[in-house]
Amino acid sequence: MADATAVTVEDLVAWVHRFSEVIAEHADELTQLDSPIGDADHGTNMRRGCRAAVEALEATGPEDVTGFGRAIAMKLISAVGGTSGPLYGSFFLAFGTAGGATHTLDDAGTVAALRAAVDAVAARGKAEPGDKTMLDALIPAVEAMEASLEAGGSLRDAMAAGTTAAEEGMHATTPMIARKGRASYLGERSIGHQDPGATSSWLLVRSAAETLAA
Amino acid sequence: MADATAVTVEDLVAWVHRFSEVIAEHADELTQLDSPIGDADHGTNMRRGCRAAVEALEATGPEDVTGFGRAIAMKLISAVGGTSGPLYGSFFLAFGTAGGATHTLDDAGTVAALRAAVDAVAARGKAEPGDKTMLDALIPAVEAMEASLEAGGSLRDAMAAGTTAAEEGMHATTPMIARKGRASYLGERSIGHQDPGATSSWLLVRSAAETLAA
Amino acid sequence: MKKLINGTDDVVAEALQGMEQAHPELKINHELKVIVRGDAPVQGKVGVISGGGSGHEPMHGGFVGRGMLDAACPGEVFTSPTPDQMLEATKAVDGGAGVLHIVKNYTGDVLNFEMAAELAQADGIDVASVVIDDDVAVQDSSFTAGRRGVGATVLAEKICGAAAEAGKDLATVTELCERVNAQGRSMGMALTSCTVPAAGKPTFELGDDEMEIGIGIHGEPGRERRPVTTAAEVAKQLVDPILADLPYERGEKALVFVNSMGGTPLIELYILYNEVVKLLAEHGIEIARNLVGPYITSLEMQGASVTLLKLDDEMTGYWDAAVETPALRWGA
Amino acid sequence: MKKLINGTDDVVAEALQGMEQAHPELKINHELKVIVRGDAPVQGKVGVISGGGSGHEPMHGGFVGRGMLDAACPGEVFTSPTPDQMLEATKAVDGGAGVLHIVKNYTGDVLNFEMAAELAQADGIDVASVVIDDDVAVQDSSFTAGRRGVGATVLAEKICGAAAEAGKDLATVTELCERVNAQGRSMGMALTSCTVPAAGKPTFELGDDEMEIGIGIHGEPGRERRPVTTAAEVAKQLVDPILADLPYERGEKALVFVNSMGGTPLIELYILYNEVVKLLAEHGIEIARNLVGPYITSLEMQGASVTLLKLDDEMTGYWDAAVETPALRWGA
Ligand SMILES: Nc1ncnc2c1ncn2[C@@H]1O[C@H](COP(=O)(O)OP(=O)(O)O)[C@@H](O)[C@H]1O
Ligand SMILES: Nc1ncnc2c1ncn2[C@@H]1O[C@H](COP(=O)(O)OP(=O)(O)O)[C@@H](O)[C@H]1O
Ligand SMILES: [Mg+2]
Ligand SMILES: [Mg+2]
Ligand SMILES: [Mg+2]
Ligand SMILES: [Mg+2]
Repeated sequence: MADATAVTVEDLVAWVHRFSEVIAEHADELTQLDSPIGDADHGTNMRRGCRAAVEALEATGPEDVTGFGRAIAMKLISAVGGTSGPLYGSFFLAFGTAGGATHTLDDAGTVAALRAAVDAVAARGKAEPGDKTMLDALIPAVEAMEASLEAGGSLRDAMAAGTTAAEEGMHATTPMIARKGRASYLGERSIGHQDPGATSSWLLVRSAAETLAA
Repeated sequence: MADATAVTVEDLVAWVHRFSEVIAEHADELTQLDSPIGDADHGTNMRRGCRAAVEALEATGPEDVTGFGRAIAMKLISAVGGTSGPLYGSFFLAFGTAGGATHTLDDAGTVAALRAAVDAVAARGKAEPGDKTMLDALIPAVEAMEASLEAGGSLRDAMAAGTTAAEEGMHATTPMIARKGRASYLGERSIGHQDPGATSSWLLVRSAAETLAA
Repeated sequence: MKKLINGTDDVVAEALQGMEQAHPELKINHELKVIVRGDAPVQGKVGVISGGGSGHEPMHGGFVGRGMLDAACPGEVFTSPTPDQMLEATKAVDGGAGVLHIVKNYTGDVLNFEMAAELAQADGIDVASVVIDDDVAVQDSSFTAGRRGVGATVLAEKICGAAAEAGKDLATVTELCERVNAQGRSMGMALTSCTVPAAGKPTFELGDDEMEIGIGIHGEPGRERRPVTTAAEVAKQLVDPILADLPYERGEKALVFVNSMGGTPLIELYILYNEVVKLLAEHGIEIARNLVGPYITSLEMQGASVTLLKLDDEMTGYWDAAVETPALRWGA
Repeated sequence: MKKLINGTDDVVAEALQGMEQAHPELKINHELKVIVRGDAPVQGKVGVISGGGSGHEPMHGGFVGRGMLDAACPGEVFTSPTPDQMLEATKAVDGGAGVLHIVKNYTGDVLNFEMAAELAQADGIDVASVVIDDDVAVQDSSFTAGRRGVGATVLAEKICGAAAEAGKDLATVTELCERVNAQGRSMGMALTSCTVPAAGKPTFELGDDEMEIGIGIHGEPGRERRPVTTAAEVAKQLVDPILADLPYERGEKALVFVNSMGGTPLIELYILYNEVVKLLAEHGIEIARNLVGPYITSLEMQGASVTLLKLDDEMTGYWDAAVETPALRWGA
């Protein structure tokens, strides 16, 4: 079972390719979301950074999960900028470190690496669930995956559950008052707007489902 | 005859009062005329300046024609500003200088002072008839007055002839291309608009007819 | 969107090229986007750098030069620069006495500067950081991102740059910077929005009779939308919250900085400054120094901000010290 | 209309009050509206004054100080000042060596300055006048009002102010001013109109995809309306008519002045400057000096102008000389 759904470095590369594609498709929407409660650049930044990450992958071709994580992280950090650059950078750096110097990850290893990645975002940004940030998509997603695996589900089941949870988490940000990031300056006026970072995080999780357990 | 229509300093003061009145009545119209081919301030500037001139006359009470001309000129120059301030200022300064240190002017003296006044405007502004300026009303007016006196007319006849000529001259500016003042920047686009300065000059001549030879 | 630009993606890169042409006294690294003073690194001098999104010109690049910043890292428009830029800037200005990072308090700026500081320290460079958070429009709380860094940044860069130029050590310059931040308060307002080139349309829409009070410098909407009013009333709406947050004793000295958000012309800024002067006089505050002009802007936004810095003699001395940058020059 | 003002009638008076508060080194006569440098009159030095409508800030008041203007007379917004202001300014700066009037070529300005010169001469002050007419957008002809005075005015004020400071006599300073005017050419464009406070609405309306080419500095419409285009193309539309009017040999030196009309921010101005640099390089023109910023503006208008001044060594020397004014400072 685990073997059947083993995640390879090639799958991880496909994940980033797919993420880059959907970010490009949704770039304008992400920037729109970042207008009322931010500075109208989330889509632009993410598109630029993901494109650079894909180019970097094509240039280097990582050998193992750690190398993959580091390559993506460095690119996202230097090409996305803003708040989400270091946060998504931390995500992939931690993913690679947790995944280790290996070419494949089994189901548990994949979800464990995702957990480490999400925890790194929380550590770097010092945000908590309910603060109206990307963590409101990421934390429910990884918790749902863990629960699914725990209940004996396949990676595919886990990923599906994670995607659904991320999407719900993203929608749940709309009524929240932002307490972190730029949107927090608006106080109560941040209510009623979906968080752009939670939206890109949902796309990240969905891309993982499409590529790591398809 | 000459005695019967002698123009006194009091008459001159009445002229300026009357001019100020009609300028106030026509101020919006003058500013409107100054919009398509100018900077939309001719009426505003003239109203402000004429009001100041009237106040100055009330404060000082000039003794002779020279003193009258100087007092009006100084006020118009400092309170109208723009292009028409110095031009109308030159008009009255020259009028007073030509009139001399006397309390009354006879018919010939009155028209001669007006001729000196118009020549001063031409000298100051270096415009010629046909340039679409106040001179297109003033020069025909003073020429008509001179011709009328020459033909044996009274000052009243001369003033009537002058007013008609000023009005015709004002209308004649409409088809002209402006070659002087702000309207000249528009080149051909200045065609089809009556000149605001020629319009205020017609009012100046008409006020003279109403007060100096009534 | 009407702007004097070529492609929206090339705005920052091309503006840097133009800046290099206009200011050959600066060294510009176009690949990493770093603006460095011509004679850097100055041996034995503390390096002072800053950085942040572009669109606030002249801040920060226009403050690079003798007596102020040693380097600046411009990010994309309203987007934090990245750690590789900051690392490069840090290395380029390190004269062996350490480097101070002056960081405006935005999550992105803070996170990126944090990473850069870690990398620089790993390279053996002594780095200190001060996070500027002077914007009283934002409620301060340890549960939130905290106040934004706005106008006090310009003052901190000038004052700390002068202290570094005078040979003060990293601890002293850092402590001074913290003091400027502690004593500085700002509040801003907008009459119009601005348009981020890549977004192509105004970040927010304001009615003909509306203004935003409590804006930041990234075109983000403010604390509140209010009806437009006179300069006198605007001055009050900016000064009152500042004084409520950091009260002054009668006779205390302030540096007053009235800043244009970009599109408000100098003639209006002087009118606003005049009103601020009247208000401060009522409070018995002595205006010891002033700065009036567009120094920390939001693209073409119309609006203004007021910054008050409670001065001590040391700050005043460093404020007066010679400065020679594209945007601020005196006493050279 | 949204502006940081109180009453529309008080704009100029209150801006002058604010300016006085911000610049205690200047003397301001509020009754006559004259801005005079603090140490005027400087005995034995030629006085240099200018003036014109307000709304072009920092010109002219922001150029009053050592090495530039001795005094400036601001009129109402976009309206010529009056001879009594200019006479007062002339008297205030006369140090016995005569006074130069730098006049922008608008009929109103010319006539008022002429009268002021006559009055001053009647008071025994030696006055010379130079009328600046550098705007290539307007057809020049001896039958018309001639070209408008725009960007070259700023350069003439700096260069002649320096010559006067260096002790040159009135004839020399006047000749130099005529030379700057003869060698200077400008062209401007607008992306938006501006709103004269007293009028309350924009002077002209421009569509979202339109710009005006060949504008003056009073919000008057330009020579032509064209579709908005890239900074590169705008640079060409401004530089080409300038070079057609005053061609350069390869290797000749120019001072390049890229100016914001007020609402265009520095980041765009640097992009435009970068394009101007490229164009001039194609023509083999050497950019010996440059000035990039908002120096002769039209209230909050978005747009820019380019001025080229063909430099000789004397002009270059005076350009480099120390200047200490609110808006231009260097080499002090
Ligand atoms: N402290 C934080 N922790 C986690 N996520 C955060 C934090 N602050 C902001 N974010 C996320 O970052 C997103 C904004 O990213 P982006 O627009 O790229 O950065 P910036 O706000 O610097 O322009 C927000 O929508 C939010 O989800
Ligand atoms: N050189 C000139 N000689 C005579 N009259 C002139 C000249 N230039 C302009 N004018 C007159 O001045 C009028 C405009 O006056 P006004 O609007 O008060 O001044 P400005 O153009 O400075 O705003 C024009 O309509 C024209 O009649
Ligand atoms: Mg953003
Ligand atoms: Mg007019
Ligand atoms: Mg951003
Ligand atoms: Mg006018």
